[in-house]
Amino acid sequence: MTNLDQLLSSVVAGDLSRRDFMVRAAALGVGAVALSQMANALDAHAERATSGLNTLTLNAVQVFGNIDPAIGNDYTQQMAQINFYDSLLGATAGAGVKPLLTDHFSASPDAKVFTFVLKKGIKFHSGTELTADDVVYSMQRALTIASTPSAVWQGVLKPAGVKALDRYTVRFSLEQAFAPFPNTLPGLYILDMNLVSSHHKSGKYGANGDYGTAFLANNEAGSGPYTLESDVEGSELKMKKFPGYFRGCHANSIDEVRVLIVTADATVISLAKTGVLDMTSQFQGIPAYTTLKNLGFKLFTAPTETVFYLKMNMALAPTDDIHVRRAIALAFDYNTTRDKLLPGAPVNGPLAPIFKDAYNSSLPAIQQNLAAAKAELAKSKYAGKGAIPLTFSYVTGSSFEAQIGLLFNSVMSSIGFKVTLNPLPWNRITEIAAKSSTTPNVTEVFYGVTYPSPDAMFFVQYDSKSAGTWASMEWFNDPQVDSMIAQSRVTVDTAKRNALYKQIQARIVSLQPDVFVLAQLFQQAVRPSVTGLQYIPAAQYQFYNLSKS
Amino acid sequence: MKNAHTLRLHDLSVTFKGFEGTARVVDHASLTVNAGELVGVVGETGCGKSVLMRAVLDLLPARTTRIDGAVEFDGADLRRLSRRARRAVILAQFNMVFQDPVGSLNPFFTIGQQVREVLAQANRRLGRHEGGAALDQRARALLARVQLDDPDRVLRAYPFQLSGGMNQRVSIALALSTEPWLIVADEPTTALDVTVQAEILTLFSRLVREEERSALLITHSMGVVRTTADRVLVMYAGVVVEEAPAADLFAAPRHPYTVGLLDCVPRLTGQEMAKGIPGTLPNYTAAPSGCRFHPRCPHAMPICVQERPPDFTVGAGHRVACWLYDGTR
Amino acid sequence: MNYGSFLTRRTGQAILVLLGLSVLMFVLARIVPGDPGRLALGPTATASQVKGLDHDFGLDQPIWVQYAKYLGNATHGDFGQALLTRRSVERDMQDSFPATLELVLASTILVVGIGVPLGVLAALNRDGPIDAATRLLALVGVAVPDFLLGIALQLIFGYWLGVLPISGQLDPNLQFSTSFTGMVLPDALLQRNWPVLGSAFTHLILPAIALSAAGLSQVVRLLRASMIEVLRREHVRAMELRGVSRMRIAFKYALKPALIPALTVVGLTFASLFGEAFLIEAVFSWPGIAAYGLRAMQEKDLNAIVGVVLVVGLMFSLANLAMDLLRGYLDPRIRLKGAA
Amino acid sequence: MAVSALPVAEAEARSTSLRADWRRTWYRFRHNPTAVIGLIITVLVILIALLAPVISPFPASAGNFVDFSHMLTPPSWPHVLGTDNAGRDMLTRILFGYRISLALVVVVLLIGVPLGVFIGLVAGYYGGWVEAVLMRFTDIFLSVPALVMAMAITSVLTPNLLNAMIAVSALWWTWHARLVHGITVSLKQEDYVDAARLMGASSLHIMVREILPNAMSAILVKITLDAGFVILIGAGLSYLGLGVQPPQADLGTMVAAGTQDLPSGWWETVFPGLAISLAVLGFNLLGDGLRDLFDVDV
Repeated sequence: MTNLDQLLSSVVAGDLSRRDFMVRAAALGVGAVALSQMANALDAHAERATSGLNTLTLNAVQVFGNIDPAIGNDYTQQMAQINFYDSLLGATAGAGVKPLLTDHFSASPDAKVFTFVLKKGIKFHSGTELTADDVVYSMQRALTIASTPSAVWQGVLKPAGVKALDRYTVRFSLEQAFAPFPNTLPGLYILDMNLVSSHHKSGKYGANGDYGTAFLANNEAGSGPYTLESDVEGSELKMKKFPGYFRGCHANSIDEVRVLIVTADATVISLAKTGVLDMTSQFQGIPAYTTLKNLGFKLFTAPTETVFYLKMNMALAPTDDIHVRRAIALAFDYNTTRDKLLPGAPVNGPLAPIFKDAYNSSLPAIQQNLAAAKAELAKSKYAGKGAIPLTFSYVTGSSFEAQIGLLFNSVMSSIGFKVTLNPLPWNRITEIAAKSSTTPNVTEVFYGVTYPSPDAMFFVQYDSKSAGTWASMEWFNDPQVDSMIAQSRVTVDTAKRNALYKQIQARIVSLQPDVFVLAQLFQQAVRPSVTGLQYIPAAQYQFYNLSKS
Repeated sequence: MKNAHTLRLHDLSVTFKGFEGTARVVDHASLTVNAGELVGVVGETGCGKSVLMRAVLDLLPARTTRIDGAVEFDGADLRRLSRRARRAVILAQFNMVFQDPVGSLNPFFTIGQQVREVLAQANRRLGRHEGGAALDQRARALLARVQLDDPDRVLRAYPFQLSGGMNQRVSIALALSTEPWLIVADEPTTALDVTVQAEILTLFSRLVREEERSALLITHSMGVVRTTADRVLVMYAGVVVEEAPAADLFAAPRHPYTVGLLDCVPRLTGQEMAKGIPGTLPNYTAAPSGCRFHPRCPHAMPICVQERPPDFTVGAGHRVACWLYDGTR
Repeated sequence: MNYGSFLTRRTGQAILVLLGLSVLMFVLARIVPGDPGRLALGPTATASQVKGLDHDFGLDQPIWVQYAKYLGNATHGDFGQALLTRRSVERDMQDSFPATLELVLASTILVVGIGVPLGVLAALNRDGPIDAATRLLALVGVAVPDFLLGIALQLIFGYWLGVLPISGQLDPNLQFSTSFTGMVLPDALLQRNWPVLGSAFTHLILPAIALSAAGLSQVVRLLRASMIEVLRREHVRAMELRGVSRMRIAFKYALKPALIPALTVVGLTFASLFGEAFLIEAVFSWPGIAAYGLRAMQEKDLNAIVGVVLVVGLMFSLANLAMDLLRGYLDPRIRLKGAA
Repeated sequence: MAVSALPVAEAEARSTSLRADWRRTWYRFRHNPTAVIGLIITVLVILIALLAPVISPFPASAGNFVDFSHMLTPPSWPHVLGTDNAGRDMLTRILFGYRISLALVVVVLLIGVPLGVFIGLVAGYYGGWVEAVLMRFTDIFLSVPALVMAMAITSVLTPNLLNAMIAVSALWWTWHARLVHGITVSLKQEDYVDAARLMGASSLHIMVREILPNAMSAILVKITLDAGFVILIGAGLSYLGLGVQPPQADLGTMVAAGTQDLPSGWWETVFPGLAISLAVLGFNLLGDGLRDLFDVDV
C-alpha cells in the first residue's frame, strides 16, 4: 500500500478527520492541484466505502439455483463455483490449463495414470487444511452423483480409480487412455470433506446418505477466494472475500461481490444510472450496451472459443450432398451477420483462434461468393429438379437467431432453395437431435467448451460416438476424424497433440459439415474503475482477478 | 280536519316511446282527491291506472316517458316545479303501498333495517334527532299500528321469512312512516291469499279513516272498491270513462264498460256466471279512434268511431264519457 | 338443503374437478414424446446417466404407478423436482407464488375498488357522460390485449416520461427479505421499511393496472347491467318514495342485490388474473409463479408445468368456491333457506 | 287429434313469430350504432384478410424478403407504419397478419362449436349420469384460465400454429357445451318438446329439430363474441412464444418480436397491437349488439 492509500483508508475508517487528512496530505508533499483531485477521489472513496468495503455489483440474467458443483455447471452455477472453490488446475486465457492447487503433476506415457501433488497449507473457509482426501472425496462424489459436470469422466474413470497416495498426493487411474484429462480438471471443484460429510443426510448414496446434496444446494464448502455471504434466491447473491485465501490478495481487490438477478435491459440501465451497477452480464442487448457507453461505461469485448455454427445434417437429403453443403456455406452472408446481427470474429473452421496452440491458421478464410455457390450447387445430384427444400431451425425467442434465419431464407431462396424456417424451443431442439431423420437440414447452434481443450470441441461435435445430441446435429461420421480424435486422446505430448488437432480441423473443413459463421464475442459493459477483465474459456467471472479503484 | 289539502289531476296524459312507436297509455285523465277522501280507481290490468299513479308520484322513467297536463296540489302544478321541489312535496305529502308486498321490500335486508332506515330519513327531514333506542321504539310502535303482534320478531326477519299478509302490513306501516296526507295503494291485495285480502283491506281503510288521511286505491276488482271507496273512477285503455260516488256507481252504472265490469264480479247469490266483456284491451300504439272502447262496445254508434266522447254529467258528482249520454242527441 | 350441505357439495365438486385436472395434466405431461432426462443432462451425458436420472425421477415405471405416487406426494405439497432448476417444484413455487399473489391481489383491489363504484355510477347516470366514459373504458379493457396495454404503459410512463419503473418487483438496489406474508408490500409495511414500501408500491402500479384492465371492464359492465336491473325493482322505488336518497339506495340497498350475482364474476376475474399474469409477468419481468410457469412451459419442464397448472387450478377453484360460499352467506335467502 | 295438431300449430306460430322477430331485430339493429360500427369493423377486417396480397404496399415483405440495411425505419413514406428488425414493411405484415388471426378463429370455431354443441345437447337432453359425467369433464377444462390451459397444451405438444389451433379448440368446446346444456335443460320442459316426444320423434330429431334451432341465436351471439376472444388468446400465446412462429406474419408474434427493440422501435410493437385491438373491438361490438338484439344471455 502506498502512503496515500493508507491515508485514504484511515479517513474511511474514521481514524482521521477530513481536515487532518488535508494537513497530512500537504505534509506528504502533495501539490495543491493533486490535493483537490484527491479530495474528489476521497469523496468517491468515502461514498463507496460507507460499508467499509470495496464492493463490485453486477447483474446476472438467471437465478443461481442449485450451486452444488456435482449437480450443474451452467452460467450462474459456474459463476458461484469458480469463486467459492478451487480446482487442481486452473483454466488459462489461451484455452489451456495451469497449476492451481497443485505444484506439479505427471502423466503416464499411456495417458492412463495421472498423479498430482498438492500445495501444502491451503485452508478451506472452515479453516481445515485441503488434502488429497478432499480431492478423492470430491471426484468420487461427482462420479457417484453422475450429473452433468461429471459427464466427461463417466466411462473414463471409476470411483475406485481415485486414490490418495499420501496426504498431498492424488492418483487418478483411468479405465482408458485420455490424454486431455488434466484439461478437464478445472471442472473438479474441491470440497471440504469434513464439512460436507458432517451434513450428510439419509439418501440414496448408501453409506454417504445424500452425499450432502441438500446442504451444498445452497451452501458452499470450498477454499476459493470468496465465501457465500447471502443468497436471496431469485434476487441477489452476495460473496465476501475470504481473508485466508492461499493466493493472498492484491491491491484494490474486490472485498464484496453482489450479483443482482436482473434480466431486463431497462432495469440494468437504470441501475447503472443510479450508480449501483459496476458491470453487466454478457447477455445484454446491443442497444443497452450503446446506452451504457453513453453513461460512461466501457465495453469489454473479447473473442471467445464459442463458435456459431449452422449445423448441416449430413444424413438427410439434400444436405447429405457435399456440393449442397458447400453451396450453402458459400452463399451465406457472413458480413451482414457480423456487422448487423451478431458481433463476432471470423473463423476458418470448427475451432476458434483463441486455442492459440491448436488453431490451424493455414486454412483459408471464408467469404460469401454467390457465383461460386451457384456453380457448386449445379454440381449436386439435386440440381435441376426445381427448388431444393431445406428445413432450418433455431431457438425461439432470440431476436438475432430469428434475423439470421430470415437472412438465410432470403439468400438461399435466391440461389435455388426452398427454405422452411422452423423456430423451436431449446428443449425441442435437443429432442429432435436424437435421430438423424428428425434433425433439420440446418440448425443454428452455439458451441463452446466445458473444459479448456480442443478435445471438448471435437469429441462432442464430430466423433461418431457422440452422435445424437444437439451438439452433433451434423451426424458427422468420418472414420478418419474418429481415428485422429482417438489418437489425440492417447497422445500425452502436447505439441504432437496440437498437430493432430490441426489435421482434424483441415479434414473437417474439407467435408463442410457446418457453416462456420463466427467466433462469438464476449461483451460486458463495465465501469472504467473496474480492471483486470479477461476472457478465460470455461472459467469466466473469476472475481479474484478483478480490481476496482 | 288536520290536513286540508286537495290533489287535482287535470287532463293528464302519459306517452311512452318504444321501438314499436309511441303509446299514449293515459289519455287526458282528470281526477280530484279531497281531504279525507278514499278514491277508488278501477280497471282491467293494463288500463293505465297504475301508470297514472306513478306519473303523479314521479316514478316513471324520464327517458322514455312524456307527461302532459297538470298535477295540482293545493292549486300548484307539481309538474312545473323543479324535480327537487316536486320530490320534496311528494315525500312530504304522498306515500304508496305497492302491489307486491315481497317485491317492494328489499330481500337482502331485514325488516328492521329497512324500517329504521326509512324512519331515520323521516327524522332527518323533520329535523328530529333520535338515538338507536328511540328509533327502535318508533319502529315497534309503527308495526303495532298495523297490528303486527310480535314486532321484535318481525323486525329481525327477512321479507321472505314472513307471510304475504305480514309483508303487506309492513308495507302499509312503511307508507305510514312518513305521515303522508295521501296514500296511494296500487292493487294492495292482488298478490295475497283470498283469506287475508279482506283483512288487509279493512286494516288499510280503517287506518286511512282513523288517521284522517286521503287515499287512492287502485284495483281491478269492483268488489274491493264497493266496500271501501267513497268515490270511484273507472278507467279503460288510459281513459277515465266514468266517475261517481261509490254507492251511485254500483246502484246505477252508466258506461257500457262499467256495466260489463260489474257483470264480471262473481255474485255469490246468483246462479249464473259472469257474462264478461268480449275482446281484449286495444293496442296502445294503434289506439282505436274516437271512443277507445268502441270496438268492444255492444252499443257502438258511428259517432263513437269518429269522435272522442266528452264527459257528460249524469248525476251529482257522476260523470260519464259516453255518447249514449249526450243530452243534445 | 341447508347452507351446510350446500357448502359440502360445492367443496366436493371443487375437489373432484381438481382431481380430474391433475389426471388430465399428468397424462398430458407423460404421453408426450421426448427425453426429459437427456434434456436435463445435456449433450455430454452418457446413456447410463440418462437412465439413472429417469430412474431417480421414476420415469421408468408404468404411468398409473407414476400418477399414484405423484398424487400421494402432491397432496402434501411435493410436486417432484424441476428438471431444469434441479430444485423441488414446491420450493420454486413457494419462492415465486407470493409475488404473483401480491400482483393479483393489487389488481383485484383495483378491479373491485374502481369497478364497483364506476358500475354503480354508470347505472345511476345511465346514458349520461359518466356512463359513456365508462362504456368506452370497458370497451378498451375488453379489446386491448393486456400485454399490449402493459407495453404501452411501459413506453409512456417508463421510457418516455420516466416516472415509474417498468420491470421487477423492487429496486434491485434495495435489500429486503419478506417475513410474514411473503409479499413485499405488506411485509414492508409490517417491518416499517419505508424505502422498500415506496419502491414496491411504484413497481406495482403499472403491472397492476395492466393486469386489472380486462377484469375491470368486465366488472363494470356486469355491475352496470345488474345495477340497472336492480334499480328497476319495486323495492328501490318504494324506498325512494319513502325518502331514502338515491345515492344511499344505490350504494347500500341496491348494491347488495346487484353485487351478489356479480360476485361470481369477481371470483372468476380474480381467478383469471392468475392466467393473465402469465402475460403481464412476462411484460414486466415480475418474479412470480406465472413467470416461473412460463419458463417451465418454454423449456418443457414437465413437473414444473404440472405443478404450476395445478396451483393455478387450485387458486381458480378456491376463488370460485369462496365466491359461491360468500354469495351463499351474503344472500339471506340461501343462507337461511339453502335455496341455491 | 289435439295432440297431433299441436306441433304443427306451434311450429306455425313459432315461424311467424320468428319472422316478426327478425323484422324487429333488423329495426333495432339499424338503431344500435355500436352494433353497426362492430359490423363495419368486422367486415373490414375480413376483407383485409382476404385481399391482403392485393392491397399490401410491399407484398414481398410477407415472404422471403429481408433488407437489414433498412431495418427499424420509423413510420415514414413509403413505409407508413415503419419497418421491422429485418427491414420488412410493417403495414404489409399487419394486413397479412389478419389472415392468421382469422384462420385461427375459423378453425377453432369449426372444431370447438359443433363439438361443444353436441356435448351440451346430449348432456342436457339425457340428464342423469350422462349429464354428470359430461359436465364434470367440462368443468375440468374450465378449472384453469383458458390461456393457461392453452399454454400448457401447446407447450407440451410443440408450439406452432397448428398446435395452437388444437389447444384452443380443445378448450373452446367447453364454453359451448355449457351454454347449450343450459338452454337444453330449460327447453326440454317445454310443451312442444313433450308433444314431439309423445308423437314418437326420435331423441336425435328432438335435439336437432326442436331444441337446437331455439339455441341458435345464443350460439350465434357466443360465436361472435368468441371470435374476439380467440384472437386475444392466439395473440397471447404467440406473444409468449407458444403460438404462431415466424416467419409467418402473425400479429402476436410481431408484438413479441418488437418488444426487443423498445423503446426506440415502438412502432414495431404498437401497430400490430392496435391491429389486434381493432379486430377484437369489432367482434365484441357486433357480439354485444347481437346479444341485445336477440336478448340472450351467454
